[in-house]
Amino acid sequence: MLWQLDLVILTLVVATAIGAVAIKDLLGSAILFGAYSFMMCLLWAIMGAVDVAFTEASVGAGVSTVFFVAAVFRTTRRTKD
Amino acid sequence: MSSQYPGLLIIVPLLSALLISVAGWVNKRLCFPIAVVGLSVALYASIGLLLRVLAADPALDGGVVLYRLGGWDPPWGIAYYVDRLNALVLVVVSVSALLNLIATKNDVRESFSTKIGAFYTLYILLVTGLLGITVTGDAFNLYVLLEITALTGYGLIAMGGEYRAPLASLNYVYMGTIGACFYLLGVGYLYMITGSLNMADIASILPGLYDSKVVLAAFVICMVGVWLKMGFFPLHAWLPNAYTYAPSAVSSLIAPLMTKVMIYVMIRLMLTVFTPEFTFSVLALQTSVVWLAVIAIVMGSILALGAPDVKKMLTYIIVAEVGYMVGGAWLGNRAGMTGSILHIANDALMTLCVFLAVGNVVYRVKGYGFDDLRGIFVKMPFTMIGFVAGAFSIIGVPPTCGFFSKWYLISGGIEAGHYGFVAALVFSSLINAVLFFKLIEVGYYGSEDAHHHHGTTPVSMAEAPVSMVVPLLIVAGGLIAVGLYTGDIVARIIDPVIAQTIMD
Amino acid sequence: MKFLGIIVVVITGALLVYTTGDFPSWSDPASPASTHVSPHYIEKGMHETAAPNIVTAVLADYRGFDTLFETTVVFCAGVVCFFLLRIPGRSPFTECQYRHKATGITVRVKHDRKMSGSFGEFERIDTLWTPHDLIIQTACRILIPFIQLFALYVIAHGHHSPGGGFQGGVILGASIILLAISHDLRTALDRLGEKAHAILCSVGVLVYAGTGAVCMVLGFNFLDYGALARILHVDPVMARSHGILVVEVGVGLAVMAALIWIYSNVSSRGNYDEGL
Amino acid sequence: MDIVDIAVAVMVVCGLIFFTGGAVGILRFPDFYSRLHPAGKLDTGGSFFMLGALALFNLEAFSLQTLLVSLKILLIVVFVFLSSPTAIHGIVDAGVRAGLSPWTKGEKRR
Amino acid sequence: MMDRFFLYCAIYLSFLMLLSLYRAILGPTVLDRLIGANAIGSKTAVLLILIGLIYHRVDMFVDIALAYAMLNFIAVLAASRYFQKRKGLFGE
Amino acid sequence: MISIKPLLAVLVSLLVVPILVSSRTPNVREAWTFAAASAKFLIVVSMVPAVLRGEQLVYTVAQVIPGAPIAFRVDPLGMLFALVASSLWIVTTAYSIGYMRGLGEHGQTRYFCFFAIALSSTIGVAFSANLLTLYLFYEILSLATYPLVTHHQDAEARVSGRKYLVYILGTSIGLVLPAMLICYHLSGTLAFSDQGFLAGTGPPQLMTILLFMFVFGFAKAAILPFHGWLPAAMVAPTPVSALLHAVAVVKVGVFSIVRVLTGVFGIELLSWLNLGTIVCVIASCTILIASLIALSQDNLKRLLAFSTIGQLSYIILGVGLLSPKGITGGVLHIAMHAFGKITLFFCAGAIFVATGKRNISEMVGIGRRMPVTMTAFFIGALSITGLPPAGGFLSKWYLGLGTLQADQITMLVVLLVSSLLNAAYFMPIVYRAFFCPAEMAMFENRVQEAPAFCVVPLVLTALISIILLFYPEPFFSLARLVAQGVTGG
Amino acid sequence: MSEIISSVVAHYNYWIYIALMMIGLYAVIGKKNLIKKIIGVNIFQTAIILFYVSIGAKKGATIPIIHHGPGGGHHETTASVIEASQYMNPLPHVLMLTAIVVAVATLGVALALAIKVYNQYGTLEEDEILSRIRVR
Repeated sequence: MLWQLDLVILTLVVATAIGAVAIKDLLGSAILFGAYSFMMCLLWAIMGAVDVAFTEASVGAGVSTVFFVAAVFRTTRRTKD
Repeated sequence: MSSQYPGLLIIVPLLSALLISVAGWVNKRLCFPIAVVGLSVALYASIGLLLRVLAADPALDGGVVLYRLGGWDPPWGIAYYVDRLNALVLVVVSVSALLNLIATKNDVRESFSTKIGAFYTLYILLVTGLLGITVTGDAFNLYVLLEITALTGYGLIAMGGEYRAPLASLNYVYMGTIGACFYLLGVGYLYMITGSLNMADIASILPGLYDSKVVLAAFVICMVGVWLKMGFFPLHAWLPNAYTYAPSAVSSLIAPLMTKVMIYVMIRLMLTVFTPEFTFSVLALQTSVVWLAVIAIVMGSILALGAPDVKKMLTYIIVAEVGYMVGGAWLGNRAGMTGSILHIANDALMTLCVFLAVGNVVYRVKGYGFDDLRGIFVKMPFTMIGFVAGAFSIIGVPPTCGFFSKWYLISGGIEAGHYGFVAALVFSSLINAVLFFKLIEVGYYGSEDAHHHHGTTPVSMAEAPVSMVVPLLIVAGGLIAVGLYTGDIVARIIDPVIAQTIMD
Repeated sequence: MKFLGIIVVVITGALLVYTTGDFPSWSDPASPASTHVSPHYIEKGMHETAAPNIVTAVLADYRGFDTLFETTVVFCAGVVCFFLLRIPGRSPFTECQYRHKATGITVRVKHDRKMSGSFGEFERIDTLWTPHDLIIQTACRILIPFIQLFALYVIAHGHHSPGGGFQGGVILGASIILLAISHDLRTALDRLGEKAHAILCSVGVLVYAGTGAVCMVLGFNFLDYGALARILHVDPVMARSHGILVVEVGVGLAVMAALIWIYSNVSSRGNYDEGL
Repeated sequence: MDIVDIAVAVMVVCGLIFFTGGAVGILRFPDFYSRLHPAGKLDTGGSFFMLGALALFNLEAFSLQTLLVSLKILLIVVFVFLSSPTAIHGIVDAGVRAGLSPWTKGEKRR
Repeated sequence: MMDRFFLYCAIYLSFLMLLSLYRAILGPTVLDRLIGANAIGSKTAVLLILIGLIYHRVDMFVDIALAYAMLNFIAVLAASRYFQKRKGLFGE
Repeated sequence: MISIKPLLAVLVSLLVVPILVSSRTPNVREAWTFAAASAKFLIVVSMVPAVLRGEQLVYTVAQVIPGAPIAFRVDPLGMLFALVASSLWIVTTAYSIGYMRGLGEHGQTRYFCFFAIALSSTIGVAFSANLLTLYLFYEILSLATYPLVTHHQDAEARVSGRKYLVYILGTSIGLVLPAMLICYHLSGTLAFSDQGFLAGTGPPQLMTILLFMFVFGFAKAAILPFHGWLPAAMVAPTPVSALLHAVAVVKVGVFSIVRVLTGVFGIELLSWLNLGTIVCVIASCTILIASLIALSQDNLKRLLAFSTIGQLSYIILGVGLLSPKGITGGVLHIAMHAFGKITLFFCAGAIFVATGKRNISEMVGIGRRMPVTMTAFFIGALSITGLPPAGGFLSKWYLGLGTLQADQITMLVVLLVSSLLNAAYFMPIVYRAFFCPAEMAMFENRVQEAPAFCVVPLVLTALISIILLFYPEPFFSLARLVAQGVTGG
Repeated sequence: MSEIISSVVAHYNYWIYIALMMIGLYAVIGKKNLIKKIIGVNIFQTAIILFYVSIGAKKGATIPIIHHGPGGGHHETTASVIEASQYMNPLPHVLMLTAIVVAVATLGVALALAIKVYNQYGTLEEDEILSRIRVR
């Protein structure tokens, strides 16, 4: 129950999400998406959902970003928007 | 044993899917038999359940079979609720899936030779998901099963070998995921306001909360999610491409069942979770939704007229049919709801019939453009008998079953005084007639150059294999049989379902 | 499309914000969500399942059926990725070059025939060969065993601390993915081949579903681990605890294998030749 | 306010200073290679100080369990020391292979 | 007392994350973003332990942080691998 | 009285379809068709005594919708129609064999199968106990006749097939189905009863709308302006035109309208709301316009088609008069017109088989070469025009009496004028066939009568046409029973 | 002041979840790049997870793992009475574990599909793909 921290991280999360969607480079998007899931992990931890935080940590750090990078590697980084 | 039917219903297909996955790496020839066994057990269990539910006394325990998974009591654990409504849908799903499995055996063996294990695994998992959605009594469990069907569906659709299939499937991924998420969000709202996930439990808590904005939002969000998943008109954009470019063995599974099961979910939400009282009197959405359905029907029919090939045309007809069912359910009277529920079963069967027939044609002719159908009646007479039966059912020619559900839908529209809906139904029947007779004409007349007096140039017969034709003809016969037993189905299965709720 | 998107988003967002007015306030202990079903889990969970981590207890026991299908979803994803991307058969290169690591002798092998026996001593060099990076490889070689050990700990210790089958499985999978990234996909696949992880994936789910089916065979409902008491000769509560453990192991296996499966298909575009 | 608490506070503040330096460095340094320096060194150092302080604080109520936890925190430190340089190395390698030339004085900031 | 101290530390750290995030979002090249993300990652691990201390349940949070520290660099390695495979920094 | 006979009568020709499909030689196939036709006729005949005694045979097949099961009921009106249809099937079968073999048509198996299905549904319409069952068989008939109409599968057939479907299906789905549902919604039942079931259920405006929906909805009755399909459908082989467009299809349309007027609305309601007059006006317009168009036709079959359009409206006119005599006459006209018109069609077909000619202008002097055929044609024409010694006289007579009884002198004038017109378009044909100078005859010596399979049926029907004037039983009794039943007297 | 803060805090999480969800939705509808859309879908899913976890938060409660004796393992050693208000609501956490897993699975499938699309058309931009289809 750390509402002060909660507020700050929530703001960060929104900033990261906007960044991930707005960046005109898919690899950058993928990396920012990784950062986004770090933030989310923190957020779950703050709200006391340790298991969710653990899952998000392992998935976000270990797997989903790697998948994204792999997919971008196999396709293209170019994007118009 | 009979108390374990609901368990068997899901577990045996699931286990068989896993075994198929292993068998695909060990011995590919085992895949098909295991799949058949799995679905047969599911069919057996669903018929057993239907009989049990019919035998149950509605006055005693609500005519509901309850199965507690993990042995925990409902609000805490997950439970299956089987009443007449989902027993009916269960039978329809398992019958269609089994028949389609058998009918498409040759096709699958030829188009997916190296990945046959994976194909059947996904196929059975898809059916498992559909059965689970139908049978579950837990709002969140439904979401998980929804995702199973969706994921397997994405994979199966994209594997068509069609040029546009992956893109269509990817669009389906976006829309399907958003739809499922909306549903999940709605469940979250419900959970927030009631503290429960069990449908029956939610239904018992909700009546005190009808004036809360959250309940309203939950309902609307759930509906939007479900509509997205079923391809209700403004949200249908993903559906035609996805169903068209799927391989024929898959489109004849997904097209009949996926949307119908989603409509079942909608009706379940409307009748069981939110009571009809809430749906129709507290909310002021009724008329607008029916008008939306009218637009869906009209637009679906018009788009079908402009479709470039047979499968696209059929998928737009599905869009229109979804409009039928949504509109019928939202008319807010007994006849409309009866028609809607009846149409779930009927539409599943007739869509299956038509798609199986198209699958047979594709198997032989290797194409589904209108030109590929020239002279098809001579080439594949039995397939076309099935196709024509399905087409008549979709048009609504008695005594095929499509007529009777349309009957109930129209009489619901008249009863509700919603003549726009009635007109839309009639209009769409006419358009369907035009569409199908266009096809029949093409198939009947053969090639253009045969203008001379005594008919067409001779075309040699090239019927699909027996294993593909027989299931098709069974379904075609089933259309008429179901039509003739409409009275029984309505009186014994559908009426009690609606009677449990306060709807007249 | 952008304009339409903005309109849809603004309208939906405004409607949703409008409804938040009636929400119970954040972290209110008296909100319905915290007072109806969940107190039962908190107060009885420990006594009924002997798992102090209530989340694990609910996940694997009370709502074990959800979790079964959650695992199936992962399995599904693996199968779908395989189904979509895998290009069966040999790689398109008819000729491959191998270099003996110790001596530097280059061997040409036709038709991608596997080097028999001491494959580890050779490494493949061809157009797809990736640069040999000593620092990363060494660091990863040191780290990977620890990661795997930790993953096993997470699976086994799911009753008492956060974690469990899924998290452990992800970490296990990630360790192998790390191997594939730091070395080469082929190296990772030499450790855990395609057939192995494909079968392991379904075996993982089978362990889970099989546990439930065993309960069913014993005359209880599906997934009612209390039934295992007869086999394990413990009291039903401990049987539930053990049942949870078995199930978590199944989840871990399935998730690990599925993630490797997805990764190897996605990163190699299905020909299993060269990873990221 | 015993001695351990003070030590912990001092270490934490040290760690925060490191982190601040790292953050400012990442923000302000002119080019990619120079930014690697604060990212690699200061962040690692900051992690070391912070985690060490927290491990120490955790040991205040000494028991077998807290010792275990503290050891785990130290294990994290070990991991950070192993993995952070590796990661930075990977990034440098990538930059070099991507053909990014180092910044020289007088150039525009990148 | 210490709780409050740790809380302010955590808020300060998240402020530092904001600075790194600036680099991650605006960094001219992908590798700059990568550095930013990496910096965020290293702070996250510390923050997790801090939160655990504030909750007085650090034994539960330490596993998460450990897993985090182990896995954090996989993504960075993967992204850097992208360039090692002879793909350019800009465009293809 | 519950009896399975009506169901059997419907099913017997359906059951023979698989046998027809699987039969190897034409002879076997045709033998089976004959057998089915005879069996059907026998079953229908066996029910006549009971119907004449005033009993009704009832059989319920399936309870599909509450108040509207799929059920059969044999009453005098249905009996009359079934008797006509089933007896003429036998004759037509014989004729078809001659015609199809004579021209060496393709797809004969298909032809006989759909013929059997069409007959089944015709009997089904005749025996249906409620509107739903009637609609069911009506639709099946529409669909089963499509392959027959388009039998030649050429461009012309394609166009007329389209026209056929658009008219028939469009009106039945677009008008009859909603009208039926509105009826169901109003009264909760669809079962025909002698007095109708709509009385007192809705406002008069709605009743009028319903009436229009039904009368125009059953487009098989070819009431203007929904007549366009009938001349177009004449591209079909002649036996098809003969049976289906003189007997089955169009008569089903008329029969359905009669059924709806008497069994759904009821005479009382119609006369109370003065709807009978509306029906009469519609019918008389159709009669006059169709006869005028027929005058200008050169193609014999097209002429017959327009004649049919006019004659059908006589029946509706008779019922629309709402007087017992008028109803008797109208109902009797179903039988009389059927025998007369089928004779004419047979003749047209026989001429086509023998000479390959279709147009009237090419038939000058044909009576010399084909005396039997043209004599039969003459008798048929007499019957249609309503002159003795053919059966048509009887029904026209009763129709005339009906107009007097109903005090509708205008309608009597219409009748007389149209009879004159009938004579005006038929008699020149006969005259030119027989009495034109020999030098103008366009035929050489080798033209002679069509094959026996063609000639015998048309002689038979011509004879029956004559016999019916002198011994109109059982049709006359049935028609009287109908009139008694619906007017309650 | 504190009232304003508390009223903001009472709904802040919910507003942010809506904001995230709308970002995701916008990415799905408005962006043309297929992988951007996948990112949008994922953000959408995490927004919903955020919503659920926010439901589960409880003031004055600790994480939902029951304090048990240092020996750990046997349930006999537990404190005899467990108050529901001491621990957070575990149910949303359980649900969201499942949701995260589903999200990962969907991500994998979507990426596989995107690769397949790229193999076929050589681009990831939706408008370019459509123009290529039209040319064909």
